[in-house]
Amino acid sequence: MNTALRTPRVAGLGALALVLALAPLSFPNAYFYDVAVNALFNAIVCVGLNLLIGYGGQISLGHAGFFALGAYGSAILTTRFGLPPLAAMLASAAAVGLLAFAVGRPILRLKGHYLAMATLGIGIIIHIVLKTESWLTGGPDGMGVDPFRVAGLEVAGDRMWYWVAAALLLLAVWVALNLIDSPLGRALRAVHGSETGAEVVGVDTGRYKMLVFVVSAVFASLVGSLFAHKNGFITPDIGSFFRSIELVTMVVLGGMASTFGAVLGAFILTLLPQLLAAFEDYEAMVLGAIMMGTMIFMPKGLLPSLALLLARRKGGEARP
Amino acid sequence: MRAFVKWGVAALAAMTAGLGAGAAPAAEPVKIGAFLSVTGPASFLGEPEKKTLEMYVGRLNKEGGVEGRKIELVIYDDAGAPDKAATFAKRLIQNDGVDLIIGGTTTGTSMAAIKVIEPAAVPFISLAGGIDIVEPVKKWVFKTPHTDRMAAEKVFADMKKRGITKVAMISEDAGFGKSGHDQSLKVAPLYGIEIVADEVYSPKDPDVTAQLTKIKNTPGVQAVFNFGFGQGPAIVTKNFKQIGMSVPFYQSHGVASKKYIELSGDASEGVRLPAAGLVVAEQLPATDPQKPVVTAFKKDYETAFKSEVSTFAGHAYDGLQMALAAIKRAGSTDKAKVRDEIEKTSGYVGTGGLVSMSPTDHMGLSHAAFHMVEIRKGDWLLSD
Amino acid sequence: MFAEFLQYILAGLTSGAIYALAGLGFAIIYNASHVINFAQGEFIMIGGMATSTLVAAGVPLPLAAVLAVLVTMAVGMALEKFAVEPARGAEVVTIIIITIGASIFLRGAAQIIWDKEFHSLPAFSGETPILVLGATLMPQSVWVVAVAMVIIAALWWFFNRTLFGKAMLAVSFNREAAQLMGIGVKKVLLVSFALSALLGAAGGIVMTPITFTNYEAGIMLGLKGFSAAVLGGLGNGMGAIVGGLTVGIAEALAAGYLSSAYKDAIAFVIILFVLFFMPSGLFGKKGTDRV
Amino acid sequence: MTLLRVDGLSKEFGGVHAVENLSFAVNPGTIHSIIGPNGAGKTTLFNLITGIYTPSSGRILFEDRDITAKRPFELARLGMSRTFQNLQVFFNMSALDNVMVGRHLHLDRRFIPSLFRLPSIVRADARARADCAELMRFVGLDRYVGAEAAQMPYGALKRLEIARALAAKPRLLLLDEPAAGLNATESREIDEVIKKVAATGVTVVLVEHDMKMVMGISDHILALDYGRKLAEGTPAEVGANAEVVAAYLGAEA
Amino acid sequence: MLEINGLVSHYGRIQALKGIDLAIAEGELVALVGANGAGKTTLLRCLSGVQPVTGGGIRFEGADLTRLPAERRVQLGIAQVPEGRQVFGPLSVEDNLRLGAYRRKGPDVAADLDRMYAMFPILKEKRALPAGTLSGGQQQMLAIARALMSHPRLLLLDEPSMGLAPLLVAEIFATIQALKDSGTTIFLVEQNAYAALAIADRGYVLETGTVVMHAAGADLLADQRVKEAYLGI
Repeated sequence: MNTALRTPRVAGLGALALVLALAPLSFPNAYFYDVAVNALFNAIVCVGLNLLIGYGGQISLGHAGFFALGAYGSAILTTRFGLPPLAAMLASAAAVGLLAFAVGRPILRLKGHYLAMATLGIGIIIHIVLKTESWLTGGPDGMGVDPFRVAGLEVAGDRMWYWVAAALLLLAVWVALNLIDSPLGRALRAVHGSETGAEVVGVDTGRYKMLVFVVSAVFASLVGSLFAHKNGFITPDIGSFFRSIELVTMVVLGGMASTFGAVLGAFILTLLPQLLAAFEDYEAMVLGAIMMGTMIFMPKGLLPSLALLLARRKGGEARP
Repeated sequence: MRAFVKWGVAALAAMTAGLGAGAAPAAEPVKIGAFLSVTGPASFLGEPEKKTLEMYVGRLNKEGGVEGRKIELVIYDDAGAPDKAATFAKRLIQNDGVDLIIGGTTTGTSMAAIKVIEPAAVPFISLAGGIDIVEPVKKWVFKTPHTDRMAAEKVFADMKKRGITKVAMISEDAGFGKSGHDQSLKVAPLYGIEIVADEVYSPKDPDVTAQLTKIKNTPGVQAVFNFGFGQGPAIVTKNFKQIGMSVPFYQSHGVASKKYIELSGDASEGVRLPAAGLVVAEQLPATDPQKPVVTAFKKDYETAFKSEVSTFAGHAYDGLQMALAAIKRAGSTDKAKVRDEIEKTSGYVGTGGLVSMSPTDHMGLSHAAFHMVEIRKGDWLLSD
Repeated sequence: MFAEFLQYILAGLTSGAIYALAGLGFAIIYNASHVINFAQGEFIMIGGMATSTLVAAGVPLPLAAVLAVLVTMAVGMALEKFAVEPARGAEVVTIIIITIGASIFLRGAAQIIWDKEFHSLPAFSGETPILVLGATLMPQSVWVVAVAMVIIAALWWFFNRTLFGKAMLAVSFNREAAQLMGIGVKKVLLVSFALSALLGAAGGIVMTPITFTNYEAGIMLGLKGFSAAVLGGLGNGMGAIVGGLTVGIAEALAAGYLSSAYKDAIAFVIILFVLFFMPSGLFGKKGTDRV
Repeated sequence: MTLLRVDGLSKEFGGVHAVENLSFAVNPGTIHSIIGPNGAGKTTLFNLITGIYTPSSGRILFEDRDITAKRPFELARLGMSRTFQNLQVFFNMSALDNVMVGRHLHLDRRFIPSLFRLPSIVRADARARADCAELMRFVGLDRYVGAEAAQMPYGALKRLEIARALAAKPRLLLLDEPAAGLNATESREIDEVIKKVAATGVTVVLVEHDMKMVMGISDHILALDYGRKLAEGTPAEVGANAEVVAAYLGAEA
Repeated sequence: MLEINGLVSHYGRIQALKGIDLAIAEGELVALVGANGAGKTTLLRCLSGVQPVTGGGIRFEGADLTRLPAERRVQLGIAQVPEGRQVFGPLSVEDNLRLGAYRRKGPDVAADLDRMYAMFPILKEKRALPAGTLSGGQQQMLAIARALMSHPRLLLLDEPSMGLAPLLVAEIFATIQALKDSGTTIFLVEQNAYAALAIADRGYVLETGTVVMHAAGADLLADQRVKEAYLGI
């Protein structure tokens, strides 16, 4: 078991690193880097969100709100208060973590659709605040953000961002895999399996739900900050309800409780609209049909279903 | 795991195929890119803009194109989302290699795209109203429609003429309304106007009587000014009538389409708003230099699409005409030359008015371009 | 002062009645299948769009309304048959994504079948405001509230006075025992979607003269309906109605007395606040896990 | 000293008394069985003791400390663990990981070390893994050490819960119908497991239907009916109680 | 009348029934006894069509039932009184009864209602109350009456004595006896072995998904092995 669990980690990370390293070879122009960076950013958020949804079994329809808070936190702290980007990013993440902690206590007692509603509400409230307080946020039309500079070095251009984001994704995946495979992560998965069963062996389920909620919010916030600097311009819509839904869809479509599944889901759903742009007016229909079809025929998500299929063909045992 | 690798590769391959298809140039056409809000909350602006561009590019190509080169039009739908707009702008520049970009249906999408377009040094003509787009002047950025500030100024001037000094504002809390609201607050004092009540509503609100009631109960309100587009102003208009308010009611140029009258019905009677000559084409005096242009465009559009022309379609028309004129004058699609030529646009008569740009003015419209219009018996009445 | 307050309440009642209908749609489907149908708002949109197209094409309003309701019900049943039924037994999030996919699909289809413009309907009985103790009310608002009340009464009758209605309740209380009575659960599911579609379409039709409709009109209403259903306690019809009215009135009062920019936020704050103290909504069943 | 003392405990569900004014004590080191017909309130009693339900009235003392209304995880920290009649297995995890969750309280659960998977965590985890595999063998799950929980048969899952509870190193172990659904051979094996557990010094309280097993392994039996105490005593005493026989087997028709 | 051959059923990956063979003749009262978790309820659920069958077959009056949906079986005349009563709590007593006749709408429903009220007078008294407010014994009566409303030819009873006071148990068993006497075929699943076997024509003993004993009711009653299995004496 020990090696069986560790092997996918090393092999998976290696394979992911390889894909990320080789992918640029197939990019014909700079635009591909831009799309790829967005895919990587989404993937990092989804790795965090998957800890909450896939492993912890708790749904959130408001994570775009945390993403947006990270983005605006960085934007405001750097442009209006002159903080260095890295400090602004960490300060925003800390604030978002605190916020998640504060709202998490009452919210995480809720279950299923009630939890979905509550997180949705929080996301929407954040979105409205960002939209309304235009003296601070520039209102619905958004605000500009300076490039990311650390110690005099500027992260500029999509190519550089690509390598930064790729490295961060690998880091995020590594950390997520570590967490899942630790006693703490086991307790978290146990909470998903059976809260009662976990409680009677000493797992403080409330604490772990809270922990993972905060962690996933911080992931979203950190990426939000990076996104703001990279894009140079943000609007409150990055924190809209639709973005939250999009993030959850990425996780579920790729495969819940599978870190690599979340990455795959993020990649696919970031690229898909780019491909579907060719359908013009039919884009929404095609996207909706793909979402429905995938979930109907692969209810466990892409990666677990594919792994199962592959395992079955080999006649082996399924290990998504 | 292997499945993942396989999929990663497959997805990339698919993406390359999907994107690459349009990237291979054959006979060097003039490439014009556009990102428009064809769907989403601003779709009734973006949709006519798209139709207009397609219609005229199609027609020009039939006539042999420009400078002997065909025009290739690449349009993306940003659904009104600024981040999508920025991404599509990037795609137009880096992937599709366009020579010039038209678009940005809304101020938000335009502003987001400018962040990408300006450093890439591609001429860009925005179709959105926000004054921030061209103020301060950005080297590569131009715009065709009147600004929201001009609309506000036109309205306040009209009010001043009628002796109104205390005004209540009600505006949509999304991009267009918000920006218009801010500009209005800024310029109101210049016309001796005091904003005594200031309410907002969301674009999808089914009812705004609560906000209007608050205004109604504010002492001294002499007129109400609504800044917004879409169905919101129609709901405001209906509710305004419903709660029995009778002070003069002003709208912005955001409602200058027949749809507004259709949606708000009788309640729109007597509403005053600033609008471009296009909506009152027939009523313009024969001496107005705009008259032939707007009547021709109106006829073109309405015969092609069997629907009422809107000012937004006109913005796209103006953008395209100025761009093509600049390309002709430049004799090439060299981006820097084209930019310079756009900046030198002078005396162009468009649907929006007379355009004369300069290095300090990348819009080039004067106040004269706006007409004050009143709604009478379900139609526009020119009432300057 | 009172007139002002009354005006807010009337405004809130109008919106609230629509939210209540949407919320009831959620409740009916949730009861029968434990599915939250995020395409509920699209039923509202289809009802309004279909009616206004038909009316524009010269069909008399009552006939157009009936046809639109039938079309929407057919869409609802197709959704159940082809998207929800095949995914039975999947996890909650999976089904959420399916119904969200369905709502995107329907929106996309509407945008092609119709267009992206706003559409309206003439008010059913004129636009002369009615004066109520100093506040004003549009006749169409009376229509909205009245239709909502008629539908609620009809539903009450259906669920309390007809055997099939009771059978549907039986399925929601205890699916297996219902099967043992010979109640066809598949049929109940189909009917629940048809009923929800009917509710949505009816709501969409009566509100179109007030709020207009376009292909995206369902998003916000679906969201508010979901809020109403959760606030009232999932699966509780009475709760959905109270929830819908609460959200509507809270919004109107918030817009009137506090801040119109934050009125949506205030509605959600109230919902959060209720959920903090009543984790199963106002009237929801308290679930005790059996271990 | 008594390990567990229940004092005047009652629990109502909407007016129905599931447990009514019940008092009893469990001495350390014994096997204590609770019997009674279906619906007698046995599982409710278990849920009250382990903090899943809060009592309507009465007190529960563990090692002379009042634990009434403490949460289950707090009780686990104090040294109490349990299994369930309706299995609460983590079906999303492997069998061994299920047991490892039981070791939770005895492992490093700090956030930062977990994030970076510090060598100390890796080592402790490896040790725990070996221990837990040993526990699985202890309850007779040798065959399933490498299995996924979702692939195991019912009987094995019951033992898996025992192994998981044992992994928490409890002083008091409560077993809810450990033999339900098992065949005669499996029942006997569980029997052995319980005796082995008791022999390690863990006090066992169990609810059981399998009277053969109860009679065979219990030091003390508490018979319930309608939430009240019907009889209490050694197996011989309880087995001879006519009321118990009537309640349990049904009146001879 | 009912024939079960090699019936296998799974709960997820758990095999709950491991090849059951069992038969019931018309007019018989057959008891199935066994410990908790032996698979008794699973077997009944398979017969009613609410639990998927993974192997073997069920024939009812010669017709293959194995894949028939639940509602069709009710129409054929199989009704079940489920374990734990499972009345529709928020619905009234009378509505519960009417739903029992769901597959058999018609004018004679009223007559059946009267018949049930005659059989269980307490139900008539409480006909307008929500079923959830009845006591356990009353709910059990309601559950039986509800199943009888469908005019079953085969009545499946799952632990009718569960959680009931001895006096009530006796009453319920008297009712079952009366039903049998009136010609209804009954398949009775019980933990209360004495009571069940005492009135049964034949009995089966189930242990972990397998039939381990099968004999006439009285013989099983006398069989020391049954007593052992239950009491451990």
